[in-house]
Amino acid sequence: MAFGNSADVMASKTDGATPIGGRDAATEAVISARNLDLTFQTNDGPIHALKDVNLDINKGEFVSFIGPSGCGKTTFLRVMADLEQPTGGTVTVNGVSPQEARRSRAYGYVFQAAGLYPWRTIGGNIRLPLEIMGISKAEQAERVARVLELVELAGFEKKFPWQLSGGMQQRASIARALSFDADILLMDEPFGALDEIVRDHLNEQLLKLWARTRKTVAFVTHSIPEAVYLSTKIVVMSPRPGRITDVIDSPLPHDRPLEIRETPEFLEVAHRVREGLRAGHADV
Amino acid sequence: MAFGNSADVMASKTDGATPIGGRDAATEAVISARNLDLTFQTNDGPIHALKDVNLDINKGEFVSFIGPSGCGKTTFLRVMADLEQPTGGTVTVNGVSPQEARRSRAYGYVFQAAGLYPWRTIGGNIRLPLEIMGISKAEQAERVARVLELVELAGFEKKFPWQLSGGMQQRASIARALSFDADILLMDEPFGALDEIVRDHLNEQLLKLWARTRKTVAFVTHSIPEAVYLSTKIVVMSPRPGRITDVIDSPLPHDRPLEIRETPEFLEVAHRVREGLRAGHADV
Amino acid sequence: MAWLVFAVAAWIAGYSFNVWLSRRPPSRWASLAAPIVFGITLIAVWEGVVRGFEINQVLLPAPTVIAARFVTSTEILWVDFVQTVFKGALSGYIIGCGAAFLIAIAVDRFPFLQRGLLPVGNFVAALPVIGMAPILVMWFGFDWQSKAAVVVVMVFFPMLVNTVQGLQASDSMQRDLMRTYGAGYWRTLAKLRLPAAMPFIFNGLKIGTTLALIGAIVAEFFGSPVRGMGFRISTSIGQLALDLVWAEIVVAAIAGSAFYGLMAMVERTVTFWHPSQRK
Amino acid sequence: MRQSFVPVLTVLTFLVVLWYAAAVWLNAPWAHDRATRSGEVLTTQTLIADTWSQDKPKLPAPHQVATEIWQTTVEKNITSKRSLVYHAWVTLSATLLGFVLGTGLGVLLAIGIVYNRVMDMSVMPWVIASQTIPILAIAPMIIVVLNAVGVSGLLPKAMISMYLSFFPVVVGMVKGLRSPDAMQLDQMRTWHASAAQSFWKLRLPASMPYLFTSLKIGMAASLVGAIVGELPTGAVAGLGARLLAGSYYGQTIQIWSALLVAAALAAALVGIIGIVQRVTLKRMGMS
Amino acid sequence: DDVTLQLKWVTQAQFAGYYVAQDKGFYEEEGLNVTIKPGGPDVAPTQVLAGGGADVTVDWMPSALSAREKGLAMVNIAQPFKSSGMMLTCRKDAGVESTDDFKGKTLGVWFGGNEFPFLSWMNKLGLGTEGGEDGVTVLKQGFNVDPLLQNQAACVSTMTYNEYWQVIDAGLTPEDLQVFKYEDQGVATLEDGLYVLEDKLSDPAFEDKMVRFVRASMKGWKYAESNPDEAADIVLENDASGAQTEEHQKRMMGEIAKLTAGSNGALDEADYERTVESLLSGGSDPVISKAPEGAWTHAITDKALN
Ligand SMILES: Nc1ncnc2c1ncn2[C@@H]1O[C@H](COP(=O)(O)OP(=O)(O)OP(=O)(O)O)[C@@H](O)[C@H]1O
Ligand SMILES: Nc1ncnc2c1ncn2[C@@H]1O[C@H](COP(=O)(O)OP(=O)(O)OP(=O)(O)O)[C@@H](O)[C@H]1O
Ligand SMILES: Cc1ncc(C[n+]2csc(CCO)c2C)c(N)n1
Ligand SMILES: [Mg+2]
Ligand SMILES: [Mg+2]
Repeated sequence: MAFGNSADVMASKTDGATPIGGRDAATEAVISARNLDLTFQTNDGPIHALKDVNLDINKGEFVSFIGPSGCGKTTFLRVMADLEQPTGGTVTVNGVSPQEARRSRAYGYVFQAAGLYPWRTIGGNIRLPLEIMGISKAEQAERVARVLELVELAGFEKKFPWQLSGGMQQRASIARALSFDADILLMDEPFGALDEIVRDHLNEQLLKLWARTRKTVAFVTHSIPEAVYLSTKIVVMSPRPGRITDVIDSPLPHDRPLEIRETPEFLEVAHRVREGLRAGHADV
Repeated sequence: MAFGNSADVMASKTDGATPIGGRDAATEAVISARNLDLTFQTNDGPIHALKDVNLDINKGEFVSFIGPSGCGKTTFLRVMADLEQPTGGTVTVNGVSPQEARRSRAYGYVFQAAGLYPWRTIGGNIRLPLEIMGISKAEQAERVARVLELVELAGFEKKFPWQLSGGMQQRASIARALSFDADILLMDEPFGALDEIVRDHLNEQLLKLWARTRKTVAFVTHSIPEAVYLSTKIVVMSPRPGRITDVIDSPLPHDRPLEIRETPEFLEVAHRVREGLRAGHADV
Repeated sequence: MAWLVFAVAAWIAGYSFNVWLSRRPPSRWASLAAPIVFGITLIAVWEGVVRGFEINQVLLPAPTVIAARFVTSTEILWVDFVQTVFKGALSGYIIGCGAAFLIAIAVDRFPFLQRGLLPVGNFVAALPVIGMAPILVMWFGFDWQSKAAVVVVMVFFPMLVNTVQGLQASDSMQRDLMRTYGAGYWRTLAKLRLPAAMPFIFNGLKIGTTLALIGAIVAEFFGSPVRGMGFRISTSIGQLALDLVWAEIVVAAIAGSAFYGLMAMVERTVTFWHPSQRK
Repeated sequence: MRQSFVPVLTVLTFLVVLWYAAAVWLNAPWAHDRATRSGEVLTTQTLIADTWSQDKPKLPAPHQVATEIWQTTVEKNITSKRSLVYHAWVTLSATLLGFVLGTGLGVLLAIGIVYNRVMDMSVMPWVIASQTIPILAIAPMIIVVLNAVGVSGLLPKAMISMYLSFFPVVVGMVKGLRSPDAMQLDQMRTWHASAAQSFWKLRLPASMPYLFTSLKIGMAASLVGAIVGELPTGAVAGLGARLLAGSYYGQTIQIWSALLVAAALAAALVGIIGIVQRVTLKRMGMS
Repeated sequence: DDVTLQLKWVTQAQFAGYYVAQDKGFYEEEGLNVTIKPGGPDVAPTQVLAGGGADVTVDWMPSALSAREKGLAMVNIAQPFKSSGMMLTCRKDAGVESTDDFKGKTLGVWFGGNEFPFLSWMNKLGLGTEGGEDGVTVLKQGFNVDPLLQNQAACVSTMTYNEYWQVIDAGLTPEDLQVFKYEDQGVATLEDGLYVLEDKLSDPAFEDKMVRFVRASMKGWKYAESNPDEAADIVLENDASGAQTEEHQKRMMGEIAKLTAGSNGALDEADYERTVESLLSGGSDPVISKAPEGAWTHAITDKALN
């Protein structure tokens, strides 16, 4: 399968109502990319990290990005977060530019590695963005307690990062991104370094959290089952130049026990994602 | 499921003929561990990395080790390779001690990270063990060319490691372990850092290589599908203290296209591995 | 007054030029030009201040005076340079770094030495040169041999500590790999640990360059033949020939920076693979 | 710490034995010289006894130095001008002041280099060049010039200490302030942190291990600076003055004892920084 | 009134007169508050004077005249030392008995302005100073006599009152040594004199201060001459480095007294002329190229001593 014009694909996919919850998402685009281009200038010549990318993410959606290494997933997320400047096209977040969105602290970003500061306790790490945003001490304490509860790390507030296992560190890092209660969560392979069992567990947790808070989530992953299990929409990307080759709306129900991964519907979506990915790889 | 005495389990599993190829493997134990114990002394007190481990690996078998983080998979592999001294029990490799086996260069070891030397080219890295083993220049060149071909890196001989993608580096590291043609391959999560497609591809390649060369392979992984797809025997481990909780002989045929992963037999084995793993996690 | 205005103007001009440079996309050319412009600015400001405040030339000569003296005294400067840099500093540097390298390997081979020698070594390294120099001049005579000895003492410990640290820089996985090949100590040293130690070794070598020069010059204060940069500096101060003193200092600074730069260049070619050297 | 006790002791014993042997070897010519002039005959025993007890030996024997140190520290009132404790204190005060100034200057320069591209591009080569200037040569000029503008006493000496100690601090702190990785800096961006906030909450704490390593080197350099600085101020007091007076009168025993006390002082100061480092990093959870 | 005096060398009996004047209150009697700054091998008194770190300095005439030619107008206002204490001390066992034996030997010389008398002496003897068979090899002597003791040089520079005794203390006997006094060789130059900056002298207040200073200093010197032991004790008390010994200082004071004897503080013009002549003839690279003018004045001593 090859897609001549990703914008077309987009239109045909996202215009329909999402099958989850029945709310009309199309009218509430939170993040919207139009003809996005990003070229890095390196001494080996230019690298086209993103080319002609069009995408709308609606309020309350859980969107996964999947694609081979180097296809521009991270770059795309970084553009949304105003950590990278596109060289062409536009992105809007909540109707304003990514920079303004960043200034108004519209999103929480979870990086691939936990990236906790070793000189701060878990509590101190979660408090960090709150300190920076000038939130009062009392409220800081309250919020830290709340998000620690949420990621099931209550009681570990005083511990230093290296005293926790990798999975716990990753949860702390998610707690930090949640602490200031941004509406949009951008997550770049947050579970990449974990073993399957811990990963399953965190996936379940994340899904619950999302259902409860109705945040909009953009999620990068390498794992097909993870993408299918979590998302309402899966964006398949392919490299050189980085572009969107497929956008798949998930037909799975809102309520997803882990066992859903062995149902035929699940396997079908997974198969389609795998096909899309393989097509991208073959291109290279 | 809990196994009171892993030695019993062992006996009942490995005494039967393996279902693959019909050769009587039990008589040809290449690696054999008996009542293996390994305790690390740390300043926090002792850590029981391995406790009472019994296992036989037969000639030509492909054995996967799976288990939660810290259950002793790496440690077990390192004991086989004489990189760690057991504190109790015995291991024999080809009937002799691991040390003698190491001295006679009986195995190739692939580490979790690629671990290429940055100051040598890809070719230079692969040549390294050959230089150490005193193989003639001409033969070195020939072998390097051959293994590069094998891992599909022909043409990259003169590149430096950092000029290659992570997956290519990993393949180079595998090529290095293959270059001196040892009978036993010990591989510690060699594909951990790769994306699913590349991983699938390398899995296929590895299987082909194994079928062609009839090497004995011990393979550590975190991925259940990978373990099931590759192995003739899957060893499930559980931590604190590290021990074997299940040994599963694979009923899958020798010839395995990637699609086999969607067959009921495959899913059944995967399910059993998952159950075993979950039991180990619950223990903690 | 005019000179003071000149100084201020030079400062503003130099600064704005560098601001302009820094706003441009980075290039080799700019990274070379910026420090040069900065240096020229400093010199211009110096000239302006010395002339503006009419500072006595026996306290601080103006750069133009120094330059004039430099040009007329090249012969003396060259003789001194050969005596101090080639005979004293360079031979001491080579002996000191070489000995430190060999001992580092011995220390590395025998952990007992490492635990015993390094703490004592750190203590010895803290002995101030000013104290060592007269003693070494007494032991090794007043010619360049004693200067080389001072340099040996100065460069030895930085080099030793860095090399020992470097030899431990290879990670355990890389060393385990060598074990799986059944490689012995010397092979592992040659193929793995020395290459991995190179960034550290060059660190020691670079630190040594400036120390070598300073050591050789300082030692000449405590007795020397009638040539050498330290000799010239100490005697010229007594004769109030401050322009010659500064000319020698300029030679020292140029030689030191060039020596350092040379080492940095060799480092770049030898450790091209190190992340800090890659672009 | 404990495992290195025996090796250190062994090495020390070896050094002392070597030292005694070297004393015999180096001092023997003078003993022979004197013997021939006075027509005495030296047996091995009298030769060794002589080489270990000369008044102005080429290399004093360890016990001679030890006795001298004992006499000039413990047996002298510490306010006495002949007390090494008094001289060590004089040097120490200049060292500490210079160290504080040098650290301050070094940190400020490092901040400048990290935050200001113009400084980044232009300053570093000159910082390196500044260290190739022989300090002993310009120390008198610095002292005289500072004197001319009315600064005298402790400060000129401290300035020379500062000149030597700021360098390792700049180099270490530039590295340290740049040690946060791109991800950590990006995190700060996503929270829209100000430059000051990223400095105090990220760059500074991340640089702590580098800072302490630099401080140790800087402290040792500062002590050398203080000793150098004592010479052009008339070498009235301080360990440098002792060294100089010692070499002026050929009092090798006095030189060696001043040298060893200086090294001990350096070791103690560096040790104190080491302790502060361990405590701080432990409390920051970084050790 | 405040006066700062910069010495040429470390605190020792060489400067006893000033310390005595300080200690005995002679300066105070003249209404002066005097600060005495010790010197040392790393202190150039001329530079301190130029930098304003001192009002008056003790220096040797060759270095003062050389500074004058370099543009620093130093003026001798008093000359407490009548004769020179400089000499070359040689080991007989190195084969030096007379000036004829210098050829091919290594000689230790002080630099930093003190090498000029030596160079003019060698010039007079017709010996090159660039080494080789027919000349002498010059070594820049540090500030001690080690090169002689360690046999690295056949001769070293010494002062009658100081380094010579260090050689003796080290165990060599006067019989082992051959000394050449510059005084005897006819190449002596004027040593410790008091120098100030010329332009400052035009200020009558400063001139008056110096008059009082010289008067008190000379009183100190004469007191020291007649009470050498007490003077040595005063020096010892003022030595902050604690390195001086009583024995050495008393001996030094005895020798110093010989040099100051015969001077009332006023510069003897004949001595001055001899010094200038000797410096002008200083070999290939003479210290001064032409006879200086106004390098000394009797104005201060005339007022002080009457
Ligand atoms: N700062 C940069 N400078 C130059 N090239 C860059 C830069 N960042 C990314 N690239 C290039 O842009 C392309 C896309 O990179 P990106 O990190 O977005 O990939 P990705 O999809 O996140 O890959 P992965 O799955 O490996 O994380 C790659 O080819 C990469 O080499
Ligand atoms: N050198 C060592 N010193 C002390 N403890 C060690 C050492 N090496 C391993 N351990 C401990 O032994 C246990 C087993 O470690 P091992 O590396 O074998 O686990 P693993 O199964 O390979 O885990 P992973 O999947 O995370 O690689 C762990 O608890 C680990 O902390
Ligand atoms: C480095 C150096 N060495 C010697 C002298 C000569 N000098 C001048 S005064 C004095 C004191 C006599 O005991 C001596 C030795 C010097 N000026 N500088
Ligand atoms: Mg990425
Ligand atoms: Mg492992």
